[in-house]
Amino acid sequence: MTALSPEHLIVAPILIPFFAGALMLIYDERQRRAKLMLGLLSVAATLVASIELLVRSKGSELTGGNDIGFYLMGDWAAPFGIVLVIDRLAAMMLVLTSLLALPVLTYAAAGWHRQGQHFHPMLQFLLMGLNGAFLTGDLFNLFVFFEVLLAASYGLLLHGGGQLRVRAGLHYIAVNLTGSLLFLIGVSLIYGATGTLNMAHLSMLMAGLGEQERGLVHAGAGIMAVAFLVKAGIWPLSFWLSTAYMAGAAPVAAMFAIMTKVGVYVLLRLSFLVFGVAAGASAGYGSLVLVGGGLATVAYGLVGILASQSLGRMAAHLVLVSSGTVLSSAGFVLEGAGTGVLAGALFYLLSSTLATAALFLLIEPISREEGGIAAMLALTADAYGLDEREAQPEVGLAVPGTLALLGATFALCVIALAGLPPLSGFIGKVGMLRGMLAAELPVPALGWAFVALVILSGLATLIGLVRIGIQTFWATESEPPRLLALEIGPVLVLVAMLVLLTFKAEVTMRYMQQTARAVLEPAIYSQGVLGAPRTAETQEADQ
Amino acid sequence: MMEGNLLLVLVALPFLAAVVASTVSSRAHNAAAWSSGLLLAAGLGILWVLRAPLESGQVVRATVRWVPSVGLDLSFRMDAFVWLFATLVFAIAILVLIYARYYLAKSDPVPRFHGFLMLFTGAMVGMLTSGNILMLVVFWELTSLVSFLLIGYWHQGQAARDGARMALIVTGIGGLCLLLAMLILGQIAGSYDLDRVLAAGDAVREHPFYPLVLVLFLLGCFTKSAQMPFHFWLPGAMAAPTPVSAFLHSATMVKAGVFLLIRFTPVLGETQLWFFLVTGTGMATLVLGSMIALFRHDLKGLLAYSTISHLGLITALAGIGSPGAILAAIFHIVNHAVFKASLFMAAGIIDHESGTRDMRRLSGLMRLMPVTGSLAIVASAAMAGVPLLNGFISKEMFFAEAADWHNGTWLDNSLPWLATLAGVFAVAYSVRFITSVFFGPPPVDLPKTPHEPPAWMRRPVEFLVLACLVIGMLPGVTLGPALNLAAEAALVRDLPYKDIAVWHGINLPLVMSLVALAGGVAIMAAFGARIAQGPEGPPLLHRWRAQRLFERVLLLATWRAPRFLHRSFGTERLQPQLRLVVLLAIAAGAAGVWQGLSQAPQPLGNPLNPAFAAMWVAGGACAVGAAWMAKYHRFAALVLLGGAGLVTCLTFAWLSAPDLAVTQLLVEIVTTALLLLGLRWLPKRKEEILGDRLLKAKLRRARDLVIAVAGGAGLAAIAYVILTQPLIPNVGDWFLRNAYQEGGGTNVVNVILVDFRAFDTFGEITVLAIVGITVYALLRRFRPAPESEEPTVAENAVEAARMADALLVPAVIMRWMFPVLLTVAAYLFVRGHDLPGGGFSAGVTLSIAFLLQYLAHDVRWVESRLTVLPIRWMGIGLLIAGVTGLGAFVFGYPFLTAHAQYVALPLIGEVPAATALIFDAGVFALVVGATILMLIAIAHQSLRIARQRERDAAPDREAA
Amino acid sequence: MTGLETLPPGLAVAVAGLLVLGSTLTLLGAVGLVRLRSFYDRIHAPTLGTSWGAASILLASILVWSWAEDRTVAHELVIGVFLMVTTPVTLMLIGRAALHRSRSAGEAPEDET
Amino acid sequence: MTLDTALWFAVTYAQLALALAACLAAVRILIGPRAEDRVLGLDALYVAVMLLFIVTGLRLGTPFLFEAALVIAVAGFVSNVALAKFLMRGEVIE
Amino acid sequence: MTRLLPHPLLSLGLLLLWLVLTRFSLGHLVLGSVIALGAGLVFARLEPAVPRRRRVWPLLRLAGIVAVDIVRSNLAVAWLILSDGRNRRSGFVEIPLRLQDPGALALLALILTATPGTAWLEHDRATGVLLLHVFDLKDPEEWRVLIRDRYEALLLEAFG
Amino acid sequence: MMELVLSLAIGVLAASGIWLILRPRTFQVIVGLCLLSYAVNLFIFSMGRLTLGAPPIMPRGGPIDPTAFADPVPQALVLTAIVISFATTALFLVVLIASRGLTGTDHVDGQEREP
Ligand code: NA
Ligand code: NA
Repeated sequence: MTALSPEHLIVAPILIPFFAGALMLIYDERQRRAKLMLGLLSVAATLVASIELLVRSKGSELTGGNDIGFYLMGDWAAPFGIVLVIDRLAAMMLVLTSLLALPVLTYAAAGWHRQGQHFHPMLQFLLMGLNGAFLTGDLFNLFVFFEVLLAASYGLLLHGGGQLRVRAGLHYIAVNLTGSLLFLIGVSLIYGATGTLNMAHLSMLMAGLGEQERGLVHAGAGIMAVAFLVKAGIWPLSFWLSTAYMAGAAPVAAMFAIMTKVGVYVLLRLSFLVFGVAAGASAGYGSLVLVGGGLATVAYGLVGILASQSLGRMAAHLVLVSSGTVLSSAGFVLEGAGTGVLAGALFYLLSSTLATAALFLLIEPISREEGGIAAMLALTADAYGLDEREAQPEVGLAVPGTLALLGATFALCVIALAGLPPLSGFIGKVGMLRGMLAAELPVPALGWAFVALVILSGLATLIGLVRIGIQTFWATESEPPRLLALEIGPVLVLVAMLVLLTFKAEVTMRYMQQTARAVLEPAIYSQGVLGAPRTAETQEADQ
Repeated sequence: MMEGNLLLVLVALPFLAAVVASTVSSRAHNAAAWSSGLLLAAGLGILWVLRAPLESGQVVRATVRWVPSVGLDLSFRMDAFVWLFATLVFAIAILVLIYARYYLAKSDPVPRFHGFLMLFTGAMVGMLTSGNILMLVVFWELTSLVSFLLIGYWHQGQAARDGARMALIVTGIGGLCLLLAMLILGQIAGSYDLDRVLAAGDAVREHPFYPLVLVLFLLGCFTKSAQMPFHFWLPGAMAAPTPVSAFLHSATMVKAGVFLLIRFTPVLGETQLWFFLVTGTGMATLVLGSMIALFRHDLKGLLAYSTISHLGLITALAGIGSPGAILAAIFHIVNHAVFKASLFMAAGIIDHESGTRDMRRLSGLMRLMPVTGSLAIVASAAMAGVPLLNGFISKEMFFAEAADWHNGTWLDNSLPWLATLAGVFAVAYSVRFITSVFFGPPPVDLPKTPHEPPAWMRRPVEFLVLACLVIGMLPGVTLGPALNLAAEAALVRDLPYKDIAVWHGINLPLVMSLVALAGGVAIMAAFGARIAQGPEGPPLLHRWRAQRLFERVLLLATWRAPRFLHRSFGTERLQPQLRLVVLLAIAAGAAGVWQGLSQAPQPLGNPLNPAFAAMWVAGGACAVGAAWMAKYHRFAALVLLGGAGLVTCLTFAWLSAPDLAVTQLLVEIVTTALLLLGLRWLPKRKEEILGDRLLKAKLRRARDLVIAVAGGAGLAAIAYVILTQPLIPNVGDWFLRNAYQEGGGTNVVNVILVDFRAFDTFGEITVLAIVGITVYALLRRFRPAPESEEPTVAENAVEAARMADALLVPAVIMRWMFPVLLTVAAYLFVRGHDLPGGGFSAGVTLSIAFLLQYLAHDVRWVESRLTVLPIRWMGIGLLIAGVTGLGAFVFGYPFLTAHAQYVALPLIGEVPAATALIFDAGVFALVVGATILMLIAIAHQSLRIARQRERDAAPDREAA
Repeated sequence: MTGLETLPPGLAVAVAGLLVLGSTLTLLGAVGLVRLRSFYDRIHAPTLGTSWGAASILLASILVWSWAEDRTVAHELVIGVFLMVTTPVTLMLIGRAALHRSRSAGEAPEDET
Repeated sequence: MTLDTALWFAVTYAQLALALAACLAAVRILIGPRAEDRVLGLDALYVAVMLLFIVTGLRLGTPFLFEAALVIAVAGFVSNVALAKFLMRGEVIE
Repeated sequence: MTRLLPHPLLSLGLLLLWLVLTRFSLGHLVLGSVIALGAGLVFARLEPAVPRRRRVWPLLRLAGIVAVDIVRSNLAVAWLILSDGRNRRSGFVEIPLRLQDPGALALLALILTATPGTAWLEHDRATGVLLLHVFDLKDPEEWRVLIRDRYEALLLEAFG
Repeated sequence: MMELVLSLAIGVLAASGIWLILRPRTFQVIVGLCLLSYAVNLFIFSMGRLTLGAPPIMPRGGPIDPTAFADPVPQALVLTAIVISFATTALFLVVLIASRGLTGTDHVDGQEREP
């Protein structure tokens, strides 16, 4: 896949949700069904495009720059204009995002999208921001897409209103606004010290930097990293997370399962690109922070899981564990732990994201007392004088044996999240642990701490979730909850993805291993990006 | 090859049975039992077929690839040792199925029971046959999980829930330890393949991690096999239905641990450490378990502790690890399974028929259920180690190993004594079971009147008791060959054939057996009555129940400590969070710059303009003033903020950034209006906030001041360092050179925004749109605080009349300014590409024009004259920008590729015609929409409140 | 200083004079803003800057740019006009607000110092 | 002293005087005492800054500061109007 | 005509504004006209009433008078500020106005406020009384006369 | 020397902003965020170094000496940053008034802290 002619498919995951969202603004707020259809169409199309990109980017072996696709935005050459880059890592994240969005959107159709205004465009813009952040090869453009996804996440978090959400939203927004300011400081500092915003260009410049510039780049990257780490939920910058995720409406929280992963993704991408093997004196800069912070996050997350009384809070801490695990793995790999760890971590990331999303979607139906969404709708409509009341949920199929279904789904989520065999979580953990045990680390004790924490976090997950599961499914003798097919369906789809991931583990794992190898070879990325030809030039050459 | 496939089928059969059983109707007891039973019988058939190659010392292997890249493959491997175990599992599973068919009530959900039971069987067989040590852990964990579900089968009861949870936690922890052990083991051996691991014993034992691996491994085995001190989950698991106890918690699952001990003896065994840990634990469990069993009043409790103690015996043998010990261990695994399963079933029958399991209430059942009684007596005799029964022989072999095998340690020397002591207790509890349940006076006051169960419920017990007898009398014929093959397979080496006989003459083991028999009977004779009246548990020790201890530890470890830690290392308050963010950012910056500051800043710079400095004296004063006043004098802070912003604008203009100055100015105007709109909804701050003057608060402020100064100084220092360094003209120069020729505009900043980096702008306008709709959505749900609903000055009736005129004259001027601002907006827009301005500034200018009208009049006045549909403007703006970007596709160029040209029109001359201008128009429309939406959405709140008040007041008026 | 050195002497004198006058008036207005003791007095001070202070400076600018670009550059006029039109609006509203607040505080506006 | 330097001094003086005016306006904003005073101060600050745009444009020889000055002239008063109206009505838009 | 050009004076002014802001060219004349027309149309929605024809000459005369007055009062007020004006007395004057037209009132307000030394505070629409604050108030009556004869008369003339 | 003034200005704005965002009242935080964004905008801007009287507005045609003009990149970045911080300020404002309405207090935590 080369950039001989503009491969518009690369920009599709950004543009499709953008146009869908923009169109939705023209629709009246009451035409929610039309928006839903448009949204589903958009997500499905994005999914197809992302899968196609994944298929194309997974070429069998690493062959120079050919495994990476470029898109020169506005047809300006690389360090000057903005370039989109699709490689294995990005493609994987794109697919994951769309995979998550489809069930989430379906779930929202069961009622949540009626809880407030403009749910649909916000979700589309969130997807746009996420996909943009995964694709962009430019630091400032990354900031912009971060803002897009953050702005949408603010809106989505506040979706439905109410004291809890607004309070959580206030914290979430305040912390992230501060983070965004730091991001700006960091990006501009890097520009000031190196004169470039292009990640590939920066990667190439790293080795030849003077002492002073290097220091400034380190400072800029460090300050910027704080912003990413806030988003990734590293301890001690993660306290906003559990409240926010808990407060968010179910589909929103489920979609948020990928939000921390954006922070993780960017840290991964930039660490290896800027502080990778080719970075001269900067190689491995900050890796210990990732390791230590990641481990502390896992520890804090597992403590939080055990200390949680509600499933929502527990799920939020599961998000922390997942992100801490991947972060510390990335740190270890920077320290030279090898591709095995990274591949395992990526696999784990995939699995844990899907599983936490499923869990977030499950919370609502599981902990629902009588009436459910219908009652909630009525209540909010009364309390706030919502002037556009709609008919009650028209898609209300009650599924028989709901409790068994919920219980089985919950159990599968538990198994996947705790990393118990045989589901995908286990495979990811085995991958990481296996790699870690084989690695020769400068500080072996940290490696052992990682191993211990991964195992302990699985145990804590098991204990915590089983505690709540027993309470929910075994200790209550109330009537089984009413369940909408539109609610359980998406959860089942997510769980089915986990099962599929388990069956297709070898293919996936090999993809991850190649991804990890590519990530560890920043030269492929940077040479490819800087050599990407403009369409205007290639057309001239053709004539 | 054929054998390999058969092996796969064998493993798959129980899972298939699980699927079948869980899909039948919940009332179809027979269908579930028959389907499962037949499939299991087929499994036994396969085992029969596989017997032949195994007898010739072959190992049957089969592999299904799963995740080879992490060493996880579904590889299966069957040798004689596994074969024996697997046969045991299948056979007992069938018996349990038969038994359960009559044991379960009509109302019990059968598919779930059978489904889980078969799932468990599958997991167990998978564990036994795993040829990959990671897969072994997979199946191992699966047995734990299914066991959890089976114990919790009757989850209405608290005991079942607690028992299930505890079993899962204990065995789960063990499983994770085992996983780690296997991972390290695989690392050392270089493979997860069991054959290669088994062959790597020497390497493993010499490896520095050997002790670690061993401990982790043993934690896994001991928790599963209920070795002290992890034994307590097993009695708790007795809340499970009896078929489950018979199957999992006596015959099969708990044997998984000892199975693994024996399996890994060639790798991990034969060291001093192994012996001490394994045999030591085994002996302790053996002795303590048998002693506690004697004091249990609950029938299943007694059997559970008896099981624990027998598992201890097997463990002790595995720790010894000599060929004889291994043979004895395997033999005892089989024997124990046979007699204990039958005993559990018998106990289940008693429970089922009499309604109680309390031995103090049961009595004289022999008269009411003679057949069951007889069977139970034989089985418990086997448990006690009475000669001519199977239990006797393997126990004799244990005594023999304890007495004959030597390695000269103190533990070794104490083995015979401990073994005999345990034997004494074993006899005693067996005697207690028999005498207290079946003999004595007829029972009184039982929940049900006991009678013999249905015949088919008894059949499995009969079969097992028969096995006790046959094996007990003809061990060499029945099991001898299989046991010898199994021991060879387990130790992976050839061993001399060991004949298993009933009679070895009068020797030390026989003496030990006799002492045990006599001692046991004597104890019961002496203390029987007192035990029955005593507490549930041995004297002194009963207060000290491990289960309670465990629960306390568990509570501490999984609830109290985490809560404490979570509170100590986390917070839900915003201020500490922001403080951390700032502090870490300062630290990150400082850490990086540490190297950078090695060079002193160059004395390069522009000469000072005192006016510039003076402006910043004003600007700085405004900033500090705003910080000072924001708490008690919000309005003042707002004005001061405006002052600081203004000086910032001036700085931009002064330092060659006119576009920034214009934009910042316009944004500042709108921001001020926005903040003012918000101010109305904040609480009046008339008096001082409580506690503001306390020392603690002052210290907090001092600390924050230090952080703030550090942050400011750091940022200033970095800025100064950069400012005094020569510019690195990587990208900027290119833009300057190409803006006009390639981008078709002279204002490079604007060309960057709408062409070179238009994608940033594209994202930026999306942010604006999102925020717009978010603000709108949130305010649709807005609810003010009660005090904010008080009428404002304007609504105060007395003032209202006087105030009506106040705006009249200014409003005229403000109206005049509307078309002027419109024109200025157009001006800014049109010039943007070449001179300061652009779509964004134009858009904000236009929205200021609208804002001004809202300021001059009221909402209703404006909206009856000017209709703005902000959200639609936003949508259209986004679409214009996006479609302009898409336009390039038509010409085969990437998104947002701009086309710039000056078109010469007749008379008029050259007119710029850049697609970037259309893009900028999109930006313009969006900005207008978003800005107006935000302003108006907030402004509308007052109107809504006023309307609300009118509505509330209306009924009162009517009443009056 | 790109344009200023080349100004012909007469123009230079005029420009210098206008600049000094305008900025002095504006400064005086600011001095008054600080020194005057009553609010209603202070309200008069800034008009110095917005009227002739601004006018002189804008005139100076018009002169310089018209000379530099060799044509009549009059767009500063726009600034002057709109400054005159817009600043009174603020002042009227501020004055009215002060009046209202003095009244509702129960004091005659004349007492205010 | 040539005319050049005289002009240079005049421009420098003008800048300094306007900057001082801005400082004094800031003082009024800071000391109040009434909210109206602060708005008055901000208004004066706006004018001083606007004039500084013009004078600085002259001094630096760049015509591009005009737009900024124009924006203050036509739109700068809007925020002051909003502030004043808030003081008058307790509400900005009603 | 009036539908397309409801506020001709305004539109003309806007066109002028456009041409002053941009360099004069035919293109800008066209563009400016379009914008001026458009802005006029939008303004017509705010102010649908087509104003009566006004006399321009009195307005121009007024402009001259005001310019001179502003210069004078500039110097006066500057001097008062410099001299610390110890014997200066400021105060409120109530002035009855005959003007009714809001536009005319607005112009008067502009004049009085833009002139240093006088500040327009409040105008009571019902009674027509204007409350003025004067920086250097010697004789209130003098101010009433000044405003009535010097400004209001011309405005009345212009707005009829 | 101009550089020093600009750096100090950035420092003062940033310090005031940081102090305010660490305060407990929502209004303080929003004013702090505004001040901080001024500081950050100036900081970004200063990354293009300090140029007097040479805005990046090109003459039409003819050779161009890039060193004679200010670096346009940081300016473009600041413009984007201004817009985004304007938007997010508006959002934060709305959230804080909503929070005040729902919780009855303007404390950032939605409840007063015990003294
Ligand atoms: Na008894
Ligand atoms: Na005046």
